[in-house]
Amino acid sequence: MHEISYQGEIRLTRYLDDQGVPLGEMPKWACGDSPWVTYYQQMVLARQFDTKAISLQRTGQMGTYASLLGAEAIDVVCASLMQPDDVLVPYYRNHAMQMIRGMSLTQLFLYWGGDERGSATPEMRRDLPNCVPIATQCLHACGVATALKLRGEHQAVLTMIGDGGTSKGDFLEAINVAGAWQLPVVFIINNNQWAISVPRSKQCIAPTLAQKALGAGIRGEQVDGNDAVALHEVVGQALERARAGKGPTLIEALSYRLSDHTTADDATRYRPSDELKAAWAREPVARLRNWLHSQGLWDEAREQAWQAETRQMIEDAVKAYQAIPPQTVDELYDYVYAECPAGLSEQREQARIRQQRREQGGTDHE
Amino acid sequence: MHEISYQGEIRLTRYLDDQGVPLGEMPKWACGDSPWVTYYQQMVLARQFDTKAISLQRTGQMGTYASLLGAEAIDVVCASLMQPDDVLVPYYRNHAMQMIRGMSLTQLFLYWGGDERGSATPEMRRDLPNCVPIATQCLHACGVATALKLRGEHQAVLTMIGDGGTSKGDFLEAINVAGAWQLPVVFIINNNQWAISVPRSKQCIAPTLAQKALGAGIRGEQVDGNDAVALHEVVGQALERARAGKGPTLIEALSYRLSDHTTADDATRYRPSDELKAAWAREPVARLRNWLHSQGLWDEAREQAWQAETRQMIEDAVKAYQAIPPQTVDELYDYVYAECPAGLSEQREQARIRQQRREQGGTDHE
Amino acid sequence: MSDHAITLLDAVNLALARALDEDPNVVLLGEDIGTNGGVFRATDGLKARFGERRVIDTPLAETMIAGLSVGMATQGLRPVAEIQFMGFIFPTMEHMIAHAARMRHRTRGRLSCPMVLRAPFGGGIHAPEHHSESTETLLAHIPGLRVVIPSSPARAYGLLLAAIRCDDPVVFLEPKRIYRASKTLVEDNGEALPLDTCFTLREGSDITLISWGAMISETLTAADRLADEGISCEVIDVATLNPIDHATLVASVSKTGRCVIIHEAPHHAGMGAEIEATLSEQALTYLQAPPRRVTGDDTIMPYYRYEQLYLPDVDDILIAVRETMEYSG
Amino acid sequence: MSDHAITLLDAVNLALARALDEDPNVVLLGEDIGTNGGVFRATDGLKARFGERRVIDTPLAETMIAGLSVGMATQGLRPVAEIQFMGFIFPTMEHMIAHAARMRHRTRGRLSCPMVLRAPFGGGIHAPEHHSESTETLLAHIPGLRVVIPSSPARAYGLLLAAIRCDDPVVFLEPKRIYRASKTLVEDNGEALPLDTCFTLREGSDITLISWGAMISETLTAADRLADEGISCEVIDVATLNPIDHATLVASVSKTGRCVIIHEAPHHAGMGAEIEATLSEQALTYLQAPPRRVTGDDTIMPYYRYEQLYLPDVDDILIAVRETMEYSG
Ligand SMILES: Cc1ncc(C[n+]2csc(CCOP(=O)(O)OP(=O)(O)O)c2C)c(N)n1
Ligand SMILES: Cc1ncc(C[n+]2csc(CCOP(=O)(O)OP(=O)(O)O)c2C)c(N)n1
Ligand SMILES: [Mg+2]
Ligand SMILES: [Mg+2]
Repeated sequence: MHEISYQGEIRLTRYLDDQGVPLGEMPKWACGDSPWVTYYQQMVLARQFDTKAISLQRTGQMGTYASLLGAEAIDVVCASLMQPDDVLVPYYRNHAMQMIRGMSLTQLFLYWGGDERGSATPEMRRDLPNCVPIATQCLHACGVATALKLRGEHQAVLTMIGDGGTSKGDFLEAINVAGAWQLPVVFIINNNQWAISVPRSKQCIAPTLAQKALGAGIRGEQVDGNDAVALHEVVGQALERARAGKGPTLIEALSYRLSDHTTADDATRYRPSDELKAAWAREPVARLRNWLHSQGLWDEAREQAWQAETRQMIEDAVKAYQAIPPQTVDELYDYVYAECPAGLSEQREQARIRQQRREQGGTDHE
Repeated sequence: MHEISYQGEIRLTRYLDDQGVPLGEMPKWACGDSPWVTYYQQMVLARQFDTKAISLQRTGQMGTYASLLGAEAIDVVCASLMQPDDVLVPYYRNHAMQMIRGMSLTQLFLYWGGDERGSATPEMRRDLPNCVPIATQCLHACGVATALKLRGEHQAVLTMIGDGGTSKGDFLEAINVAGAWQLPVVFIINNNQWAISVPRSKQCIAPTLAQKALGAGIRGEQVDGNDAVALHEVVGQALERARAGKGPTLIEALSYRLSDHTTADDATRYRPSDELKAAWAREPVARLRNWLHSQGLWDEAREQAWQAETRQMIEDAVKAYQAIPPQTVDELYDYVYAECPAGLSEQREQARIRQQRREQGGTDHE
Repeated sequence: MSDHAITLLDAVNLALARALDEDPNVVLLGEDIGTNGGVFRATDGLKARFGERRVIDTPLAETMIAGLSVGMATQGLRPVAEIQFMGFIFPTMEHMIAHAARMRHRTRGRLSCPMVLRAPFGGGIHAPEHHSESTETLLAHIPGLRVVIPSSPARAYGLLLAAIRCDDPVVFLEPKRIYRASKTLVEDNGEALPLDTCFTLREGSDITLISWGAMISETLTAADRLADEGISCEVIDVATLNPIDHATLVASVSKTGRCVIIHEAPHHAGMGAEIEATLSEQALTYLQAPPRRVTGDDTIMPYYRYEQLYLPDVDDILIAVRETMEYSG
Repeated sequence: MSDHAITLLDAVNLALARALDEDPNVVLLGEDIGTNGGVFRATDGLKARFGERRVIDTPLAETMIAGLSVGMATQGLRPVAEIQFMGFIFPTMEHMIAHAARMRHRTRGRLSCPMVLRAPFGGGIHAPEHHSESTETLLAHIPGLRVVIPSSPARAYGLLLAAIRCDDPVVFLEPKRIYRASKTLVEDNGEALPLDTCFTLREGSDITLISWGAMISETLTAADRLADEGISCEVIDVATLNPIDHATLVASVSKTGRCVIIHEAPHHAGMGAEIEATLSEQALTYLQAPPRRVTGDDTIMPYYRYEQLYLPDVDDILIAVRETMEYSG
């Protein structure tokens, strides 16, 4: 004898089609220029930052860099909807979020330039630094949310992960405990269809990644990650639910990684070029611009002006980045522990001597 | 604009009510004495083994032991439906499965008596040894299933895990890859409602554990784990699907841990006694006996005879267990590597000398 | 205020209670630590006293326990997580190594990770497989972590308080073989012990015996027996394996000229090696005999019926010491 | 059949191809090892040649990669798993320690676990954070595992073949800094190298330099420079960190009376300690000067812009050797 003991479903939200044309009558809250023009401006800034970062890497002025090309809408909408005292637990592709959360462009270049001070400034508040080991950030986000909840504070925590990362235990354990403890956390999957060279289809046979939420007993949904309007609704509601103590949400934002995985990668080795071409036709920046144009909220003149303005901001940031003096050798030792232990102090002393020696041209010149 | 992008559901199967009375007309395949009488006999044997193992532990003749009280139906039905060349990847509570798969009672006592030789005999075929680190066995099962699949063999792999274990990444990663690769594996959750002192409700907020399958995109279902008939149908179908190359299944078998967690545990510290009492009223052995009685397939005389027979088998096994001479000190060294490396050989030599010294009463008597 | 004789396990409980009491940021989490009070009862009574928001039973997932603790600690809490047995600590390693150990360093002090990861370790209690290992070296090798091991009720109390108050992540390993071995007077005075100093348990002039955790018992017993034979042993409890107080060890061996290091963990690349290496670097000319290690062998910890074949014992120490004393070039 | 000059990376590829070719039980698995050929191209072309059933892209989960490999190996396959960078190896540790290392022992030889876990390791290539660490000691401390590190194209080829054919679980760590550093002739003759013997790369009489992996380059360069100064260095590549060939090291240092051990991993409780400790136990009377370690410091591996501040260099070795040579009691 059989009975149904559980039923669940996943919903997908879209408002704008691939070209930015409304799919139906737009909701009232979508009318007017706010926040859409600001979103658009931030997205343009993010894309310009990205272009510059890649060119700094190509010219040897910065290290390996993970491009956010194609994820501008997700990053910008998520960060913009966060309140200052919400906490961001980013992964390594969230530069635009970090920008909006208060990190200067200079700091971002500094981090990607291989300098720990890029994660050090007070503008980052209690936000966590970039997370490189896949999926671990999801558990940190739950820990942060636990801290907020235990203290009776009503902020939300937002964290992001890639499609590939959803296969790793940390993510799955995180959504489970978020459910069990009803934590104020929003998980965003940036499903950009690729984990380096491994396509989404090879990570998981389920038709959506959002349905992993069902296994954890939490709310899960899909959203068009190139559609700023849809993102605004879905992410905004999730953040509000979290702040109101109504528990966690898992949001799968459907996007596409328009770049190589990082500057160290060559996607032409494994990715069909027509797939990439098709994805460009759906990309988030042009889509939002078209919609703004169609409503008379943006025009070519404003575009030109904003492009010039952001270009200048970025040039200034690059200059500031390049002017930052290197760390001293002491900084390699001073933050390992709250107080430098005896043995490490001795090593620091030796390192200072070594550094002097090196600056003087090495042992042969002694 | 919202559309539904995924829908999923979980089904629960039951045939017998708590007292063993059919919940409706029984299916044709359930008629007759086979396999039900054999199942019942095995379940009685399992319970007797359990009683003896606990008493051996209590009297200092065996170490910490994990009782299977309450899981007899799950273990017996699963193992009985496996073919000899299917592979079992057990956890630490699957003594009855191992028995049916060919391990002698003596071997079982040997393992729980703290002796590695308990996992050593050829009767265990390619089955894996007991798995103590929670949930890791689920990935091993996927590895075994991968081996079978790559070789084009058509066996199934069956593995079991507790309700608590479903929170650990290994299990979640395992069901995901089982789906992605469509592996011939059956995952059984023995949901006995407790993970030591932590109740099922604290592991996960989802109403069923079976729905974790939905997140992985695989088939998931619930079954009454005290109902041998329901188990027979659900597990049998899953094993057949696996062997036919139709992919993995996750089965949540609802049971109750009628014992302490292990002999080292004292469940009265944390578990309400009325809950335990209520669970005894649903237990699998009496339920199956009642059903067999009602069909005239079992009676008091057969019961007495079988109880006596199993008691004798177990007494014989205990004697055989107690007669096994201890391992030599060499056996601590000989299996670490395929060939004993130089340094370890030296340590073995020293260990032999030490052992002689100890047998002669220690250093003071030298 | 307890000042009656208590076990090492009681002392852990006492320090946890003290810490919960004095600092609202202290939160305990782990498997079965709530109503059950932990499988060894280290947290017995604490949920009843401090409530389930301070003493939290987690879902069964060690990676999660570590990851949650990291996140909590970045926000100013002081999570004290229990791993039920050290044999189940491995899933925590990515979070301990890649995150806990580095949070302060990566953010140049903007954030820190003041968490404690407690776990009982070592053999000798007839436990099932994977419940008796000693892998302290794996954690001691990691820059940014502290690894602390008490060997008496008083040191358990003082070191655990220090670990919880410390602004660094600390792995606190409890020698479960001596959890209930003896009772001594411990005053619940809230005084922490230093995390950067070895404890010289007995002064001596002929040889230095260096150990930690449960093996301190065998080491002290051996020292007693050797005293009867006229051999004067200095006994040092290392207690903090990282950062380690090499200065005390080097000074002692420079004085005695001989040493035996005793630990339960496997020999190869164990902590004994680090200590011997440092002695050979810094006290070579004082060494009157080769240093010796009395350790577990490089084999798998046996199932409980054979664990005595693995564990070093008093005789092993006696023989090593006597041979070292008799050594002549 | 290739016998032209190839890089260490090519040699890894060549050995993998040879192993896939000669034994149908060999299966490669890992992240991005298929069409992409691995992020370093170690598996380049292998999927095209051997098919996607032999060269398998996995979902992104290292615990899973290790756990699958354990299960596969118990059934007679010889999985060769790639972990993309050693900084991501930690999630594999529970499976490597609690299962891979013990499968043979726990079942008294009924089952075994002939798997290889490959990972590039070490700094010096300007990689992002967590991509430059050296944590070989964590694995070398585990009984039942083998830890193997090549330092030249020929040794990469011969040792990797040996690792794959070995019936034990082997962690094979590839020094990525020298992946493409130089090309040498490697004959694809299918000949494995021994897994229990150090490689004496250069004989000498004054001092023994002991190292492995990428640091062998600096060590050999230092030996050249020291030869010019009239100091004769014996250079030994340890290659197999567990089980380790202590005999060769002890014999060499007994001959030269002096030694410097060079590794990139942190100093504290690193493999250098094990080697020094054994030397002090077994060659104490031969030591004419304290042994020395030239290693990474006990700090976090810096982000790439500062990694040269961390990495030991030729000068560090020169100074340590000169000081050791000048030492007088
Ligand atoms: C634990 C771990 N394993 C492997 C890597 C190497 N790695 C970095 S990014 C990446 C792919 C991630 O793909 P996805 O999760 O889809 O995120 P995306 O980069 O596409 O945004 C891999 C394998 C890592 N950083 N951490
Ligand atoms: C990785 C790991 N963590 C912790 C333990 C200790 N432990 C053994 S059994 C158990 C509870 C398991 O509960 P569940 O999964 O429900 O299985 P059950 O024992 O109830 O069948 C725990 C925490 C372990 N064996 N392995
Ligand atoms: Mg992706
Ligand atoms: Mg359970």
